[in-house]
Amino acid sequence: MSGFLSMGGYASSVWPAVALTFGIIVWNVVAARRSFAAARAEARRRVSMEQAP
Amino acid sequence: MDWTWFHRFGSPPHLYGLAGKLTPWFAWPAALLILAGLYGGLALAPPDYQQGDGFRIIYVHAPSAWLSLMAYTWMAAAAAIGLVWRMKVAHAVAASCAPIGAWFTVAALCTGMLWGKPMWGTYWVWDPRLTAELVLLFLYLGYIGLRSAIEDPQRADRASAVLAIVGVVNVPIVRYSVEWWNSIHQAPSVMKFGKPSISWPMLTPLLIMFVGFTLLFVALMLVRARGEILRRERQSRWVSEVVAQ
Amino acid sequence: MLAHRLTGDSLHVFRGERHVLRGLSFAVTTGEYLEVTGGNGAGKTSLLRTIVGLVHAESGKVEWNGRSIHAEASAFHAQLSYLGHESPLKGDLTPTENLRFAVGIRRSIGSREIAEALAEVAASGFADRPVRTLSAGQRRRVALAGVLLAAAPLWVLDEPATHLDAAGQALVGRLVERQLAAGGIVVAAVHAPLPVAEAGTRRLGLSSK
Amino acid sequence: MSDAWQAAKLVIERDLRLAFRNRGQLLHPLLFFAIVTTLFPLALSPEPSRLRDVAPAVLWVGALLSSLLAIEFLFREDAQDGTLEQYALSGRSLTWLLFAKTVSHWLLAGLPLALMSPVAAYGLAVSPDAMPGIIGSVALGTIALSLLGAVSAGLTIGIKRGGALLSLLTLPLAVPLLIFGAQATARAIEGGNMAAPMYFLGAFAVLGITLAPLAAAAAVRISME
Repeated sequence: MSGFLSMGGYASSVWPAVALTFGIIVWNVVAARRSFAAARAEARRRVSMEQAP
Repeated sequence: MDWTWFHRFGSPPHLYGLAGKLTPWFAWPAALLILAGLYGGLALAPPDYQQGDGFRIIYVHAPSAWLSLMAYTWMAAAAAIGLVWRMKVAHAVAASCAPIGAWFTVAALCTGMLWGKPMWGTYWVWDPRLTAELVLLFLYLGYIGLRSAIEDPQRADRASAVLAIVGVVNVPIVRYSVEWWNSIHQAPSVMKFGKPSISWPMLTPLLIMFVGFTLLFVALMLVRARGEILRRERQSRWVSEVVAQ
Repeated sequence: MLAHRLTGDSLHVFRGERHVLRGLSFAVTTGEYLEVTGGNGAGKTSLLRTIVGLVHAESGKVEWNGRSIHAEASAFHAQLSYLGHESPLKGDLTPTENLRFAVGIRRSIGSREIAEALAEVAASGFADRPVRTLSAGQRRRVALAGVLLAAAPLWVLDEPATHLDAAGQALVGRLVERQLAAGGIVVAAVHAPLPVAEAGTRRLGLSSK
Repeated sequence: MSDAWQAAKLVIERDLRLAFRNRGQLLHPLLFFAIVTTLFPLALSPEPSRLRDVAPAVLWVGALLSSLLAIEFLFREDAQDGTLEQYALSGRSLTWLLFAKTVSHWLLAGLPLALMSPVAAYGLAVSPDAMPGIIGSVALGTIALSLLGAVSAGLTIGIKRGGALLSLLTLPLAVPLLIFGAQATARAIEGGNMAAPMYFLGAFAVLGITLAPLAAAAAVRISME
């Protein structure tokens, strides 16, 4: 296990690279969902504004 | 020729619904494949005889680079369709590709630099692949910048579409010219990036990662495109029905 | 004499988020003048730009002699003379030079013809001064000479009489009437009605919602 | 066909005449180029061998940046006063008229830059034998650069403070031109064989002539809408 974690001496490169890619994937998932939710909220706001008066 | 199927297929409410239904079918396989590929690449694949375990960065770098190029190609293709047929949905797809592509270009650049530290002794050398990836990032940023600088959304769609098409013609030229430039200036002893002696146990996880990243891209793009469709169709009746639910 | 016909069919035009034209239709034929009126922001300019094909309607279509204007755009444009809000003139060139270049792109033209057109709009007095030194009204006259010289059956004019004095307004009316008599069509967006005979005039009022 | 040639000739003649009535604007990019190439020896060192090494880079980066200055004005006035609309509605192909406009732009910006580059190169300790090669490479490279710039300029019409955006759009696309252009100049200075990079620059010019006016016309139409 410790051999796996040390990556044959390349741990300081491999793990940050994996973590960074993973972080970017997660961030993209979050950002995509947020962008969709924002568009939906905006559309909903507009619809309720049009129905109100 | 009967084009009604095309129009029905291309209609925003239809594609909005379809994208919503399809998203999980891409997202979950993507998650499984990426985890499996990572496990295979980091734990199962044998170390490279020359680069040791350092080569394992390729399992995150190469798929990111692949995604960054694929996103640009999709973006340009969607932009061309939107420009020629005046199809809002295609512009929505193009608009969603740009941020995803830009982020994975950053991922490819950073992982490439992390690979460079132990191999070259420095985070940055002007390796042709990394240089081309950097230019790609600038192309993405220009596209995003143009889009955000134009206030009228339809004009923004169409102007950025022209830029995407011009850019996609340029991408292979940039790649080639950077390779050529490198071949002239390069000291022969420097190790080129991303060319470990490939064997099947090494390659299989990589291929799994490629498929996983492709599916991931489609899933991300579908989610974003739904939002972009809503933004472009605010006035339509179907939007108020969908949103009211 | 060839009869011409310009029609717009249920045009919907958006400017950004604003829905400026909502299902607008019109039809004009040879010898008719379509006067478009409406307050600021009512969509007069948008309508004219849609008619000439600079703006694409979201839905609906504009047809010239029964064919969509986008089908054979350059054939349509060859029969069109458009005058926008600004007078398309270069400050560093004289009116004569301006017209030689602007009209010459459309058809070959001699200096006699240009001088005649400038005389017609009472611009001979400043035909060889740089446009930079001219007043806005004088520039408008030069731009109108350009419309004349294009020798096109369809005129689309955005506020043709803007900046013009009383004599200039009467001049615009005369030019329009002559174009109608020659079998042409004129579409103009105006604030104040042009002095044109009622007979061939159709009116289109736009209201800002 | 002769009518189309006549139209193109008039577009070029108009732009040239306007430029000569307003010579200051014509000179600004050239002055910029002269100053940039002067700054390098001051920042680096006056030593001839080092200057000669960086001469291709200095010439090409300077040429690229000063072309950007000129490109910013390519469509600006014509868009503001409605001339571009008249081009689009003239019944002539807008692609063709914009190509003519790009030709006049190259005559007014690219060609003078090429003719001036030997002066700058001489200041960078380049031997006079290299000058024909330098003029040729800059002249050929700026053809594609003008065409590329026409597309970006068309896209940024009507954008307030579009100058920085124009650079952001154009420079990444100009990377291949920079690589092959600088290489051609470098070989001219070394007295090497310039054929390969010059072929590439020529190929880019041909590619630009066939595709860029179409893209520029599309961009201008979209920006006017």
